Amino acid sequence: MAALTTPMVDKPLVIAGREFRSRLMVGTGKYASPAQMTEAIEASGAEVVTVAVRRVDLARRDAGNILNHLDPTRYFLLANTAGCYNADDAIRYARLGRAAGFNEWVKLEVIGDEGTLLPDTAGLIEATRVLAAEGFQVLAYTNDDLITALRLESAGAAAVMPLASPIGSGLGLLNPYAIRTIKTRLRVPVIVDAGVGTASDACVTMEQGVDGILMNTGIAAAGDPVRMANAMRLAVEAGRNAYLARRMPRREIAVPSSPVDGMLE
Amino acid sequence: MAALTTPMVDKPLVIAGREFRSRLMVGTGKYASPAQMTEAIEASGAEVVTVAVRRVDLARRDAGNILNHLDPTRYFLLANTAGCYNADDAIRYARLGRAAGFNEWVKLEVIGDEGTLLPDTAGLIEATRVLAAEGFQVLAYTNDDLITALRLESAGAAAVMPLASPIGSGLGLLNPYAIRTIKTRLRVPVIVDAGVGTASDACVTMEQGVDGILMNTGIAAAGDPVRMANAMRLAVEAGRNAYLARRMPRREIAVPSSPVDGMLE
Amino acid sequence: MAALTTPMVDKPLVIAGREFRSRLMVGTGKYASPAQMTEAIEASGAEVVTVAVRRVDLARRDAGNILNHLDPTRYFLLANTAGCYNADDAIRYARLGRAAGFNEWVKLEVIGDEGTLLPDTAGLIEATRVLAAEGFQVLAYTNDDLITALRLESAGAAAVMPLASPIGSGLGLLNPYAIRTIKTRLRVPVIVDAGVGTASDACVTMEQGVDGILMNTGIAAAGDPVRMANAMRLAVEAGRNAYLARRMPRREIAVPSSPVDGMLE
Amino acid sequence: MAALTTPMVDKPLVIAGREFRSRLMVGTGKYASPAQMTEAIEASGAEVVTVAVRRVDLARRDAGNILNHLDPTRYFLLANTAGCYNADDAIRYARLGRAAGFNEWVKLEVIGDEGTLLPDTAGLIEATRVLAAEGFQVLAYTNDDLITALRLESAGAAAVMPLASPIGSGLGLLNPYAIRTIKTRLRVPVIVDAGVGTASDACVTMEQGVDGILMNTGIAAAGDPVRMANAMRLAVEAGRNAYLARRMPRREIAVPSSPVDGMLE
Amino acid sequence: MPTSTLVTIRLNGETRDVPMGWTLSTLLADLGLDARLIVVERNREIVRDRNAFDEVTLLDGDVLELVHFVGGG
Amino acid sequence: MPTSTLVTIRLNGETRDVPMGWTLSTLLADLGLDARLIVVERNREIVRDRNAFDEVTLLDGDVLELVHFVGGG
Amino acid sequence: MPTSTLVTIRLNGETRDVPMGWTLSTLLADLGLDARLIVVERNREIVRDRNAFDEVTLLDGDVLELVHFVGGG
Amino acid sequence: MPTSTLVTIRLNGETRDVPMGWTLSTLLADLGLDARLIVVERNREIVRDRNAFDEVTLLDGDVLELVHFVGGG
Repeated sequence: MAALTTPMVDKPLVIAGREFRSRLMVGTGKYASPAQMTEAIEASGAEVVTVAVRRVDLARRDAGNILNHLDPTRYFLLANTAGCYNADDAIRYARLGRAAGFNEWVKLEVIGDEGTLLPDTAGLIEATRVLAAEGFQVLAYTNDDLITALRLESAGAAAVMPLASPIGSGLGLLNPYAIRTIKTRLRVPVIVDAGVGTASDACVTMEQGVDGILMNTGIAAAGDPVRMANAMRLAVEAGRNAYLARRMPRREIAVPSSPVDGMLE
Repeated sequence: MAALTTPMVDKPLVIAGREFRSRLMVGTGKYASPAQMTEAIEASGAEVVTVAVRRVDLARRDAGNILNHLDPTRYFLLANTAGCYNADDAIRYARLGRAAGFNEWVKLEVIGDEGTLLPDTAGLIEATRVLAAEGFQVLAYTNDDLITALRLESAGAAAVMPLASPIGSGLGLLNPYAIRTIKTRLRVPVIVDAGVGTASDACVTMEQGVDGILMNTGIAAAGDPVRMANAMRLAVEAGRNAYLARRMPRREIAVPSSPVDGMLE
Repeated sequence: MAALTTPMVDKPLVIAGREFRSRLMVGTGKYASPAQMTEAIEASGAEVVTVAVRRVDLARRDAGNILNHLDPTRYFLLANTAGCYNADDAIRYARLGRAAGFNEWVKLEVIGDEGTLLPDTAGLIEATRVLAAEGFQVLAYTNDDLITALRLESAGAAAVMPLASPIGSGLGLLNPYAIRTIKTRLRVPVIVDAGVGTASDACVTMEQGVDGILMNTGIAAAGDPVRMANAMRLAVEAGRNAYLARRMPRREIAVPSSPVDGMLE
Repeated sequence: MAALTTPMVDKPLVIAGREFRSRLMVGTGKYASPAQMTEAIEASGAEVVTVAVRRVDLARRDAGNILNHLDPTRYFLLANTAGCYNADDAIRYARLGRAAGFNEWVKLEVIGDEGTLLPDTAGLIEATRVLAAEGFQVLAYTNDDLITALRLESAGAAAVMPLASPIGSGLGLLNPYAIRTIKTRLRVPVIVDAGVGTASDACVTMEQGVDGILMNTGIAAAGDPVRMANAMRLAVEAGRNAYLARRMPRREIAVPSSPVDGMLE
Repeated sequence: MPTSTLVTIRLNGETRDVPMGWTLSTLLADLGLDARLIVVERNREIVRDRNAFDEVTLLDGDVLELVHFVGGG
Repeated sequence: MPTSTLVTIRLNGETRDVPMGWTLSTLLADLGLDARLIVVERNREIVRDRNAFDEVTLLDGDVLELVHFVGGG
Repeated sequence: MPTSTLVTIRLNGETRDVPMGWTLSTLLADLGLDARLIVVERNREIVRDRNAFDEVTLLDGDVLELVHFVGGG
Repeated sequence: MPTSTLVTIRLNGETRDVPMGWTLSTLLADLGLDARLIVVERNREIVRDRNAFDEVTLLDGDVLELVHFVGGG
C-alpha cells in the first residue's frame, strides 16, 4: 500500500549544517555479536552510529575494531568520549577520535560519577568550549538542567544531548517537563540521549518536540534486539509525527465519537 | 532501504476466524470533511473501520451515508451501537447494522451514563449473550474491569474491548495494570477501545500485550488528522514490536554502554 | 503548641446517620500478633475496624476470636463478607455477622476472581439490594467503575467503597480520575477500600475528595506497622485538609516567592 | 486520645549541629496579609522560616519589615539570596543577611534564568565555597543533579536543597529517582526546596528519605493557606513516618486480608 | 385528492400522509433514496429482503425507520 | 453408653456424635466456648436468641456452624 | 541654605542631598527607621557595628543601601 | 641479541623492548595491525599523518597508545 512506504513530509534533522533523514541515532555497544549489531542497526534505520575510542587489545589485534562490521561510507560515525571523568581526558579522546579520519564530530561525555554516569557539567562546558574552538562539532551529553544546556549552547555545542534517565537504566523519560523546557529555549538541536528503555519511552520523548534520540542499551539489551530496533525506529517516527500533528486536547468528560442525533424512537 | 518496507514478522490479528494485518482499527466520526476522513483512514493503515447506525436525515437524503466515502470492498465495516443506553436498544441497532448486509459483526456499546459514556456492564453482558446466540460476532466495548471481561468472554464475545479512558477524553491509558491483567486472563482477543489521545498512548497500550487498538477522536481531533493517523499506525506497530521484543530490565543504577576497559593511561 | 493539638475544623464523616471523627478505617488481618494489631489500630486513630466472620476453630476454642483483643465499646466493628464468591454466600455471612449483636452494618464483598479479588459487580448489586431491604447498612466494596457505583447507590448502599488497586497489592491509587468521578456523582459517602500501600497513596486518595479510606495490608505488612498506622492517620488528615484548602494552580513557568523589586544596585 | 498527641519517636533534624523537631521549613512570601502569614506559619509547625533581603522602601519606612510580624526568638530566621543572578550578588546578600544579627545561616540561591528560576550551579558552587570559608552555614538551593549536589557538599554546604520542581510551579516531585539518589549519596542533610504544590507532593517527597522540605507558594497560594499549612505539616510527618516504617512490597497479584480458611460449607 | 386515498404513516419520527397503495420502493424512490444503501425497519421488524420492497405496501399506522451507516467511532 | 442414646450432627464441617438430649448450651459448654462470643447457625438458620440456647435440643442430622469474628480486612 | 553645607549621597538608588555632618544615626532618625531592624551597606561595605552609626558621618558621594528582611521563600 | 640494540617503550600500558631503529610502521606490521584502522598517540601527541609512520623511529622511553574504534553508546 502506498501509504506504508511514503513517509510523511518532515524537515530533515540538521546538525552543524549536515542533514539527516532519521531522527534516531544508535550506539554499537553491548550486542551479543557483531552480526546482531549490524542487523539491529540496519533495522533501526539510523544514519548516525556512535563508537567508543579504546586501546587496541594487542592480544586480539584488529578483532575488536568496530570498522570490521560497520561500513563508514554508509553510516556516519560519531566517536564518543565515554569513560572520561574530566575535561582533559575527554578532550584527549575527542582528538583521538577525530584523528581516525572520518569527521570532526564528537559525542562529548565528561562523567562525574561512576554509579550514575551523570555528567560533570562544569567539565563538560569547559571541554565543549575547547573543542568547539578547535573546530569540533560537539554533541554534548548532559543532564536535564536547562541552565547547563544554555551554557553548552553558548560554549559552542552543535547539539545538546540531555538524558531521559541514567545511561543503561532503561527508566525512560523521568522528567518530560525539563526536556520540553530545554527544547523550547535552545536554538541548536536537542537530541535526547540515554535512558530510553522501550518504544513508548522513545515515542513520548519525541512528543516533547525534541529533534532526535540517541540510544544503545534499550535496543541491545532487549530480548530481541533487531525487533526492538525496528520498534524504536517506528516509535521515533510516530512520536515525531504526533508532535507535528498536534494532539487533541485532554478532557475530563467523555465526548461521543458517533452522532448523538438521528437515534430511533 | 529494504528494512523500511519489510515489516517484522508477526502473527496476524485473528478475530472470529478472520485475519487482519493491521492492529489498528479506526472510527469515522468527527472529521472536518469526508475527504479528510478518507485520507486519514488510508494513512492509518486500518482494515477495520467503525460506523454508526442512524436514521436517514430525509432532508439530506443519502448525503450523510458514509458509504459515499468508504469502499466496503476495501475496508471491513464494523457497525457500532453507540448511543444505546440499554440492551434492547443495542440489540435493535446491532440487527439493523447487520441488515446492511456487510457482515455479522458488531461493536457493541451499552452506555450507562451520558457524562462519561461508560458501559452498563450488566446490559452489555446480556446483549452480548443474545447477539452471540443470534450468530453475531460481538466485539464488546467495556470498562477495564477483569470480571466483566471474563463474563463477556463467557457470554460469547468474539473480542473484548476495554477502554483506555473515557470515549473522546484523550486521557490515555489510565490503568495499564488493569489492561495487562485482562489480556493475561482472556482467550479471546483484547482490543483497547477509547481514550487514546496521542501516539505514545497507543504505543504504551500495545506494550501491555493487547491485540489491537480502536480509536477515533485521537486522530480526528488532532491538529492534522492525516499526520496523526500515520503516527498512530507507526505507534501501534512500534508498541507491538516492543512487546514482542521484550524490553530491557529497568535498573536504578547506570550501566555504561561503552566498554569500561581499554582506557588510556 | 496549640496548633499541633487543635485539629482543623471539618465536618464529621456521616454514614447512615452515624458520625465519625476519623476518616481512616482499618482492618484487623495479617498482623504478627494481637498486641501489634491493637497498638497499630490505636496509632491509626480509627474508629471503624473491620472483622471477618469465620468458623470457630474447635481445636483452638475462643483463641482466634478477635474480641479477645478489641474492645467493642471503643471501636465500631464492621463485619465483612470476605471470601464470598456469590451473592447468597455474602448474604449468609452478612446475617451471621449481624447476629453477633453489635450493629446492622456490613462491609459487603462479593468476589469475582481468586487471582485479583476483584468484585463480581452483578452479585454485589443483588446482595446490596437484598441486605438493604433487610435493614442492613451496606458498605459495598467495589471496583472503580462509576456505573456500578451508581447502581449500588440505587440499590440502597449506605456507602460505596471503590478500590484504589487490588486487595493486598499495595499498588496505590491506580486511577485517580475514576475515583474523582465517582465521588463527584454519588450522594452517599465514598470510602476508598484496598490497595493503599504507603502514606502518600492515602494522601493523594483523600485529595480526590473522597470521604475516607479503609486499609489493612498497607499497615499490617509494613516493616513497622505501628509507625505506619500513625503515618496513615496523618496522611489521611493531610489529604483531607489539602482537599478542603484547595491546592494552588499548577504552572509550567516558575514564579518567585521572594519580591522581584527592592534589589540593590 | 493519647495517640494523637504523642508523635512517634524520630531523630531530630540536625543541620550544622543545630537540632530541629520539625522537618518542614516555610517561606514568608506571597501571603494576602501579615496576619494570614503568621497564622499559616503557626499552623505549619515550622521552626525555620525563610526571609528575603531587600532595600527598605523609604516611602513606607519599616512597614515591609517582616520582623514586625515574626518573633525572631520563636522562629529561626533563614535569610535567602533570592533574586541574585551571580555568585557575587549572592555573596553580598548573604553578608547583608548575616549582618541583621540573627545567625550565620543562608539559604543560598544563585539563579541562572528568569523564566525557570533554575540555579546557576557553577555560581552556586563558587558562592558556597566563599561563604562556607567565611563561616556561613550554607543551605544551597540547587537542581536535582547528583553531581552538583556532591560538589556543593565538597564546597562546604551545611545542607543541600534540591528542587522538586521549579519555584512557584506547584508541579510536585518531578523526579523522585533523582532525589532519592541524591539522598543516598550525600552525608549532609537533604532538604527538598521548591515545587511542592499539595500535601501528597510533600508526603511522597519525604518518602524518598530526604531530611526535610522547604516550601512557600504551595501554602501561600492555596485557597485556604492556614488549612494548607496544617495539611503540609501532617503530610511531612506522614511521609517521614512512612519512610521510617518501610512500606509493604508492591505485588501485581491480590492477597486477601481476611483468612482464606474457616469458610462455611 | 380525496383523503380517503391517503394512509398516515410515521416515518423517521415524523407523521406523514402517503398515497394508498405505495410500496416501500415507491416511498424510497419518492424520497430519492438508494434502496441498496438503506435498511428499513417496519413496525419494529427489519425488512431484510430488499427485493421485497416492491411488495410491501404501506398501511395506515405503519411506523417506518429508514437507517443507514454514518460516521461514528 | 449405648449408641441409641447418641445423635449424629455435623459440626463446623465435621461429623460428630453427641448424647441425645444435649442442647446448644450443653454443646457450647462441652466445647469450652463462651456463648456470648459465638453465633450459631443451625440447619442454615441463625439461632438469634442466645437465651434460647438452653431450649434448642440437638437432633440427629442437625448441621451446625459456630462462627465468630476473626481478624480480617 | 548655601549649597556648601550639603553633601550629595546615593540612598537606596536615589540621589539625595543631606546636611553636611549628618551621621548614619541622624539619617535613620530623619527617615523614621529603627536602626535595630536595618542593615546598612556603605560604599559596598557593611557597617556591622550599630553602635558606630553615631560616628559614621555621611560624605559627599557616599552610596548607601539600607536593607531589611521582607517576606520571601 | 645484545641489550644495547634494544629500546624500551611503553605500549598500551605495557613495557616492551623493541629493536633500535624500528619505526611505527615496523611496529604495526609486527603487531599485525592495519595502520589505516589505528590512531597512534606518541608521548601524548597524535601522529596525524599516517604516511609519516615510516619515518617515526621509536626511541627509548616512548609512550605509545594505539587506539581504534570499538562498540560503544
